[in-house]
Amino acid sequence: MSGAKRPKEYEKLIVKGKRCDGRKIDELRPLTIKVGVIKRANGSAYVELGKTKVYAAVYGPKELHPRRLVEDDKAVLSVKYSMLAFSVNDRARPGPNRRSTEISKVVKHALEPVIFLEEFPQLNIELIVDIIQADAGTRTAAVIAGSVALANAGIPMKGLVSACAAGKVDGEILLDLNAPEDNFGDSDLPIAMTSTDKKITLMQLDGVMTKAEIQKAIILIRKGNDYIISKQIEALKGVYQ
Amino acid sequence: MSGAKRPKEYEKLIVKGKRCDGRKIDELRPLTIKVGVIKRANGSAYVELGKTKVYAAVYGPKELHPRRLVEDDKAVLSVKYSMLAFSVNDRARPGPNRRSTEISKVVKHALEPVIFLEEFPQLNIELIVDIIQADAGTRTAAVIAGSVALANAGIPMKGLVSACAAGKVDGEILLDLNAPEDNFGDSDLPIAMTSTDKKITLMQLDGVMTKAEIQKAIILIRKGNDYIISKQIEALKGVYQ
Amino acid sequence: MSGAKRPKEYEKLIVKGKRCDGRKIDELRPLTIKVGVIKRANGSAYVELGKTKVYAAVYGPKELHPRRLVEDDKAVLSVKYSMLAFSVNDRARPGPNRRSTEISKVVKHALEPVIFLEEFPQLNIELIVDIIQADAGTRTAAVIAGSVALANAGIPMKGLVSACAAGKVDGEILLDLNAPEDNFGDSDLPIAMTSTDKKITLMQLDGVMTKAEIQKAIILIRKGNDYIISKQIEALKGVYQ
Amino acid sequence: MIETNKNYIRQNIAIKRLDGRTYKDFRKLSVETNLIEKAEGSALVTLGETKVLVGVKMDLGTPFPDSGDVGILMTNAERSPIASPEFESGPPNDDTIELARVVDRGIRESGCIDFHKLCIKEGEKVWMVFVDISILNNDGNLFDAAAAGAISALLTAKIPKLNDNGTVNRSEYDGALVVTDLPIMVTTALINGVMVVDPTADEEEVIEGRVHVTSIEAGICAMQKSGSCEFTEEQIMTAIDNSIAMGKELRKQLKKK
Amino acid sequence: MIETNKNYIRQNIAIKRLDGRTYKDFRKLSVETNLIEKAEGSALVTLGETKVLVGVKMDLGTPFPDSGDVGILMTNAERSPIASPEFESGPPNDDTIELARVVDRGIRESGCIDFHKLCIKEGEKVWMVFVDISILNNDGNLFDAAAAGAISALLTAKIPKLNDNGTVNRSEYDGALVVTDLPIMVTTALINGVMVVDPTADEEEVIEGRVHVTSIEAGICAMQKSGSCEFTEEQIMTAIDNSIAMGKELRKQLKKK
Amino acid sequence: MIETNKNYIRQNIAIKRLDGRTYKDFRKLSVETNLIEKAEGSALVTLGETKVLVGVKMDLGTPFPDSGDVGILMTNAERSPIASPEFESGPPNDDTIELARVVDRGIRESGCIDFHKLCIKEGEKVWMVFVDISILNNDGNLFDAAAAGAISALLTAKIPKLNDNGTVNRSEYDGALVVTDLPIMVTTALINGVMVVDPTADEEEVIEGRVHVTSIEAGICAMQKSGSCEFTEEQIMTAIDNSIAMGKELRKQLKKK
Repeated sequence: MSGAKRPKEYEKLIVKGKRCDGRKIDELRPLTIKVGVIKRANGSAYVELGKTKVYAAVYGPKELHPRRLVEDDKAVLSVKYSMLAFSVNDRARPGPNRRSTEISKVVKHALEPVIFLEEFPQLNIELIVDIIQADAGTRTAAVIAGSVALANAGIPMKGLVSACAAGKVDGEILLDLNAPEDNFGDSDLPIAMTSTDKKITLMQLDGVMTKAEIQKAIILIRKGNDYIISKQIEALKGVYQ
Repeated sequence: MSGAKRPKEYEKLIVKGKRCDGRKIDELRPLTIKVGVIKRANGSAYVELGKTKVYAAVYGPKELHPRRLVEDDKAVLSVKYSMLAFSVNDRARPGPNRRSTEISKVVKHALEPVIFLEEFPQLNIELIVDIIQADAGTRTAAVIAGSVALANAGIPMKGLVSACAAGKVDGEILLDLNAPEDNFGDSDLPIAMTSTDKKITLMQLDGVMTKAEIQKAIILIRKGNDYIISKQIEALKGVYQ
Repeated sequence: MSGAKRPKEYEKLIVKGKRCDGRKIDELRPLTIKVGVIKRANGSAYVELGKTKVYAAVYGPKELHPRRLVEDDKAVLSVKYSMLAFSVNDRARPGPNRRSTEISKVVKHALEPVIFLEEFPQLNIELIVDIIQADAGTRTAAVIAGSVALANAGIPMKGLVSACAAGKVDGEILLDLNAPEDNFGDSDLPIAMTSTDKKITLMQLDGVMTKAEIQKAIILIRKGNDYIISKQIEALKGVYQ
Repeated sequence: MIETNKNYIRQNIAIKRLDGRTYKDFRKLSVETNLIEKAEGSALVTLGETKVLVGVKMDLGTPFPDSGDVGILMTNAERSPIASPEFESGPPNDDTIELARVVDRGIRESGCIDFHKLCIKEGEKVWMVFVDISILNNDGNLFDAAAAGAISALLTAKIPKLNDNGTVNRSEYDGALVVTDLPIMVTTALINGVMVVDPTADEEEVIEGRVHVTSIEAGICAMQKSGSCEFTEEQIMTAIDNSIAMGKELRKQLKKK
Repeated sequence: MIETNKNYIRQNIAIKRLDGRTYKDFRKLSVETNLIEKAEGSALVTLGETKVLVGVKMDLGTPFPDSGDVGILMTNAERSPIASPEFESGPPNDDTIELARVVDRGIRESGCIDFHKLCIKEGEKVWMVFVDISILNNDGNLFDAAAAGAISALLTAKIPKLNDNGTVNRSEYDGALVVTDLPIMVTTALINGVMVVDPTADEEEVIEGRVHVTSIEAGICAMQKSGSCEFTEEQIMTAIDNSIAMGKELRKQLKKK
Repeated sequence: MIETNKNYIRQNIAIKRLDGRTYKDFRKLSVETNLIEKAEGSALVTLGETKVLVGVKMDLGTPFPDSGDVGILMTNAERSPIASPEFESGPPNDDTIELARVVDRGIRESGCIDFHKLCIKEGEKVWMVFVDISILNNDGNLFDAAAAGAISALLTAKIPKLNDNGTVNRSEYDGALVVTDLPIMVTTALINGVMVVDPTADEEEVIEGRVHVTSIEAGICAMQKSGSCEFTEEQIMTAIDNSIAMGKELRKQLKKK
């Protein structure tokens, strides 16, 4: 959405129904999910979505500090999303910034609706997401990995949460934008959905779309999320085999 | 007092007893005081002194955090003076700086002597002053607004505090310097006085003056403060009409 | 160890067994130790080692804040090493940095082994070291001064700690490197030792040495530390005369 | 607010709100511009009792390495403790950062400013447009008030003249900042199953979540779901419809000025 | 300090102080200069048991946009925890910031340094004069000790040579920093109705407020009222008289060096 | 860990460790490189269950004033709370700073990189080599894992091409970063009088202190004593011997890749 000039190789992002990385309009990037990758954590997951690579770990339920953040009737879900220094083209300064603060918040809000937080009053469930390589779609990958890590940690939940984006590029609505599509396209609409009743727990839009286009994008995203949830369940089942 | 070169328009700051903005030697800039301008606050005031524009709000008496700052035998008056980013020519970075820290302190010390702090042991009275436009005299405007906001919040006080400055410009002692007089003059002496017995609760001097000149300046300041107090009382009375 | 180009005056750092400041291979720089130099402190010391000048003060045993740092079965030794802004050629920004954080830690670890910390459970012994001029060897000077300040404060200890460095310069092992030797030499090995049984409580190495060279350096350092301990004791005795 | 009041709001929200509005009513929004002469543009927005002051400052800066020919928009919000007993001093917290970023996105993605026109020398010098949002009184729905303030302040903004030596001369102007569209944010909140436009501070204590939708003439240009609840697709569409409808009205109102 | 001692000080202040001085007596001030060879100038001030070390460093910098032809004075103070059990680690607090700013104003407003002479290239390069104040032992009246230290260190300061390529060469000097006047700060504190010069740390525990007055030959160049008390105009004039009188003496003493 | 387990470790350390190793055994170390395509070099080190990810980024910078003709090495470590229940969010604490500085010193002092070759224009522009260490799982001995990761990532690092206008082009490369030696850090810890190589997280709860020794072919290039205990000279020599022996093995293993 940056309006940056396109280099030659990306002048046309869709040629005969094929995207620059060979995918179809409604095709996700290759998705890998691994569970239990961080031994010290109560639950953990590794997600690769194309070149985007993400680790997530869950610690808790445990005591919450500082005490003034404690909620009397439920657990707090603390989410810390961050990008490692070398995960992007130009080195990122370590430590939280405005972008990571916002994404931590929307990821938290994406996952809270499915967790039975009321079962652990006054406690803290900590979810840490480290982006080790960022190549479009880190917030949706964070939701996918975070949801699996919570399940792996045995946190009681009414279902999983999956997430993917769709966007408008060269007049078409495409599923799961890659980096050039994200950089040179018109809009990006990441949406997270619950596995149980497909309700929306994360939604952001960058760039112009009509209401009809948004509705069309949501249809694609529903399909994408169905597939992602099947992969999340598969990965979780694998742990117990 | 900066010793900066004067642009042509300010080569002479006093011509035939008139100042560059048309005022007489002992005349204040136009002063507007409004009360109760911030609904969520317990008390509030808006002050315009020439182009200097200031909001002040009082919250409390209320609990004080962190607890180690609590005083057992009286309330604490917490003052936070700050200039909004767009209040000055070159954008100011938000957040406290050395200048605002010092002014917060002298404004606090200017107001404390008239407040019956001992009536609210262990509590906090919070005064916030936001400078929305700075054009010379922000600390004296902060005292004027702060004093009125405290009264509007019903904080028990033995009187009001008013404040204005006088300074030496081109060999003359002038009341209430405007921005060019402040920038190209010789000295600036802001003084706050209690309404009851005209004692001095804030005083700073920047620039060279003899003792006799200081005494002459204080005479002007007394007159200015008499007028300001009448306007403060008028504004407070207006609330109840 | 910086590999910087040598200016002409330092092309040869050892000429006929003499070093650039006239010292012999195994000779320390002139050492001055004063005790009780900071009246408000419970104990204090001033150390001059060549042009390196250091103040140290001890406060406590006293309450420790924040409370989460308290140790139930012993006192905490808090060490704060810092270099004053004007202590170096290019002004140093005040406040802790990575270098001072590391040195504070190694100085703390150098002194803890001789203190009977278990005599003051839950309390804090605070050691502050301010480097007023830095000219090679500030960490060893900090250990020397810190140890004397602790003794001057009456903190029970099983002995003193002394410290000095040796290093390899132009193929020779030299005791107590000065600034040009430190800058243009091959390695620097600062070591702190207890006065009682000459055990090692601080050791760092920067630069390449063989095991045999390290052993040779330790022999020099032992001699240096013997002399330093005698000066520490002399200074402490002086206080009571 | 005590628990009985919260319950009262929840139970009556579909019929009538505490201030008499229906769930579709937006409070009266008024805008006063150019009251900060030192800013390149400014607007004081009053939305019910909510008051937000926005100032625009223009300054010279270096472009980002990957987009050397475009100016820079920096949107910043401060929750001064002046505005509410709940606001504390200190750097912006996550709520304030979200506010600034959602307002920023609405402006940026609307395309209302052609940032290529703010390039002075490619790769070296561009105009930075600072939009500083300061909250003076919080009676709810800061997002919509801040967004209206930001676009109103930008609409009044002038570009300072450059001196021959390349420095900024703030006493003369080189014309207005060109703003070609009017992005309007409209927030719909979820309370007890009802989607309610423009919540007050009292209502914000009982809302389960919010959908912030920014619209321009051509469609929607930014959205943000906020709060730890779920929304059905229908609820999202309601929020979008609210934004399109209310956006049309407010664009008319703001254009008139 | 326990309450009975505080009361003792308050009750006897008009007659005799704990250390035997009358209310007009300044403690012995001694200054040792140039003990920090790495600094461009330095001074260790001892005022009674109060010890303050001040160093001056000169560095290259860019002038402020609105005053491109003048050098920059930066005065900074640190309350190292070395100096007192009450001092804590961390960035300067409001007391320390006030100390630095009041000392700074005394030097700056005295006109003792012609900052135009510290301009190297207009609009591009000027000398920055860093005055760093470090407190070694706090036995009261840090303001006057720090001010005496600052001006003493400046009096000894030398300007480093510039290399041909424009960098600083700190091993050679281009002459002394020209200091043409001697601003002296004298503090008078209010205790139980009595105006007392140069308070000790014990006295500072019972003072109600202070007036810091900096004088030069030609008059007063900076003042600051501090503390949450009221002063009569007469009390302010007493503080001014003290500063004029004591300033004359100290200027003589410091000039001799 | 409960006290009885700690005692168990202490008492049996000379005979057998919890994981069956003798006090001289180093855990299996494996290295996977180039898994971060966006980094100029990268390595994921697994040492037992300890996992450390290291990335190398190259960027343009200004050299330090006193060494205008050499590139700059910046080594940084982050203890992400992902890696251990004991790690907290926030800026690096003293343990993490020590870790980064000891790894940095091992690389720097080994002379394995000729930083003069990273000078682009003397006094103006040099390459900065950022080595960022990120801990993914802490099962003890982070120092050795981080050092192995750092040198492995450097061994795979490529230097980006410079565009004609002097900016960095990260899609093409100008050859590899030249690394001429392989500094290896080996840590020996003191437990109950026994010097134990490569402690686990459980063992780290009972160790009294550590000696970190980095070796190259030619000798020892960096050492650090850590922890509030005393060491005899003999114990230090044991740590040095361990490092020389284990260093030889690991250098062989890492060279093979």
